[in-house]
Amino acid sequence: MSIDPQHLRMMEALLFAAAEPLDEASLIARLPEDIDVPATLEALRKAYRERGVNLVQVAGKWTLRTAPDLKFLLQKETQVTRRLSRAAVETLAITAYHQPVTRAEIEEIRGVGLSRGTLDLLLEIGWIRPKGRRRTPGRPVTYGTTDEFLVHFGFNAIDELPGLDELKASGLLQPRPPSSMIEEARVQAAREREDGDEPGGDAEITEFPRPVD
Amino acid sequence: MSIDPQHLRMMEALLFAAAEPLDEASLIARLPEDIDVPATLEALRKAYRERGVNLVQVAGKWTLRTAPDLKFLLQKETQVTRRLSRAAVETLAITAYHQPVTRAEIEEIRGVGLSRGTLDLLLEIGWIRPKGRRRTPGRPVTYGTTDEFLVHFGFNAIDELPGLDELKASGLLQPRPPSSMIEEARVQAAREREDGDEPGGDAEITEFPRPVD
Amino acid sequence: MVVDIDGYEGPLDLLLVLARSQKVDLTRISILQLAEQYLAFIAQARRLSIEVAADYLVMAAWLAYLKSRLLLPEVEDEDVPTGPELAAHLSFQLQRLRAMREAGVRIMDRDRLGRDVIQRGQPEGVRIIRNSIYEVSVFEFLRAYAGHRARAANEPLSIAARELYSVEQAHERLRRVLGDLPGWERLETFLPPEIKGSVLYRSAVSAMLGAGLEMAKEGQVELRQAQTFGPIYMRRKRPGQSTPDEV
Repeated sequence: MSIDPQHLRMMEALLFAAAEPLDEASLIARLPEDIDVPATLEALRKAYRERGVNLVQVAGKWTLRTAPDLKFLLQKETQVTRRLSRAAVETLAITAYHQPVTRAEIEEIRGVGLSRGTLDLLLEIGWIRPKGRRRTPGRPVTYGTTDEFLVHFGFNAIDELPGLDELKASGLLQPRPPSSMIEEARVQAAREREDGDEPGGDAEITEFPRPVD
Repeated sequence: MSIDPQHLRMMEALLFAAAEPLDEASLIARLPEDIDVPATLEALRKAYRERGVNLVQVAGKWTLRTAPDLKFLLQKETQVTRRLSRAAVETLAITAYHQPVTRAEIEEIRGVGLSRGTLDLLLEIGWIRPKGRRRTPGRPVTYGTTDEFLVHFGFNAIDELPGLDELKASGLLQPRPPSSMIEEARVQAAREREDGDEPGGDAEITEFPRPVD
Repeated sequence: MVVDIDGYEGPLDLLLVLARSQKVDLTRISILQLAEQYLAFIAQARRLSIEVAADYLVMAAWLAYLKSRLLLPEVEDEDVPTGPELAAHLSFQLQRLRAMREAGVRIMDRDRLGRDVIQRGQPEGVRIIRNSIYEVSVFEFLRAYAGHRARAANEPLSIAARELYSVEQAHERLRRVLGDLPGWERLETFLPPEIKGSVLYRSAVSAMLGAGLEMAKEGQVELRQAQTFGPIYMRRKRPGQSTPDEV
């Protein structure tokens, strides 16, 4: 008996899309009534027998699996992507927006101590790096973001990060009006205090009115 | 040129096992050196063309998906997709066709302010993202669509947007009306002036049109 | 009769709906007639004491202007757009909005991943090769900062101390360096060379001016500024010299 190719297609799509192995009862429930499910399964199993993916039965249920001899191709994939903790994402964001920034300043801005390892992790990932030292007592190290950071998030330059106004406009930042302006002023002040550290700091001075000759 | 069946099997195994669309560089990195990746991909695409699962290229990357004509079978399975508001759909379309585009430009095109949460929602779904800044006063952030947008809607590249060529040809993607439109308006204005009688007479509203949803 | 002004997505949307009643292609619509229809709609809404949002009133005012420009013969004036130019712009806006709307519908109607087409239900784990094994999206990143700022805005305000140059420091420096400079010198010349950073620099200039004015009052220096916002010059006052005419 030959199998209708359209029945094979349906079975194939269902098995491919299923989030778990399917038993015959679930297949029957999902497919049109006129399909001979056992015969179609058998035809599909044969069609996939020599292929990179096989139709196999596990615990009585049907599923598509990588052919055993090709498993080696997948084994490279042991590197599981990990998620960053909220503290780490926030530290990264503060570093990006306030750079160059010292550890103490990050803690002050977040209002909570930075656990050991958060900065280390971001340094290890390569998204932040030491940028210089602050000209204050103790000469603490300042941190900033790296080119890898820009590459990962798809920004060309750090000034492409949306500003506070734009975060608000996009709805990401819900406004709490009274202090936001002062907050902004504070960030600005913190930035400008930095100018002394930066090699390009002198450039700022050119903004000052030039002598009129 | 015929393709080594073993190469086809390997490619098939990788694409079946993939959690997301794979670019050619990722495939090359995982496959033996002697595989002609583009030719093998093409052979595999052809082999799957009539099947229940198809090999397609989205956002420049390769992925297997169930055949579109079988959606009747699978829609039962899938999570209900969130219905976007008309404003959000329009904002997404404007971002896609006019990118990079600023918030103010989106508002200008829609002729109405963007309510808080519209951009936010599209950013959260991951279909749009900040793309850079416009070199105009205030340096506003621009937005564009993401690869996720392309993947979700099955585009290989942004130039596949429906009707893009006609829209370009009609001048509707330019910031200003084309001269042909101005000329037409001039001819019409002259005609209406000469007609003498105020067209206002028949503009009496007897029935209010209803907004469309 | 029900006037539901709330149901429209702004004045352009209302205009698009009105335009449909002309039963011609949007590209060949009479903008003059459309303006009339819109104005009649708004007038009717106001007669019925329906609140009309400001956006709609602004559009009404603009359309009344457009109407007057269209009814008058064209005047050549480089600076003011002609009536037909204004009409073409409105027509353009309407066509563009309608095109975007239709495009939005067409995009939404595509075979969408997870709804119409499904990817492998049980992926075994091949992912694209990335530089980083840590996954953070732009959205998560921006939300983290926005969330932090929203919380920070609720906390008691603390204003960070700023590093500024004081009038006392300026005064002291002026006393020391003034003797070395015989003639008129720009105020900035007197600043210590290590001053950098725009805020610190600006504070030093204003401190220097304050100290200079104080010393001028004491009769020790003279100040001169030739024009508003022009550079300020300072020199040591010599005995017997007249007071400067411009301060």
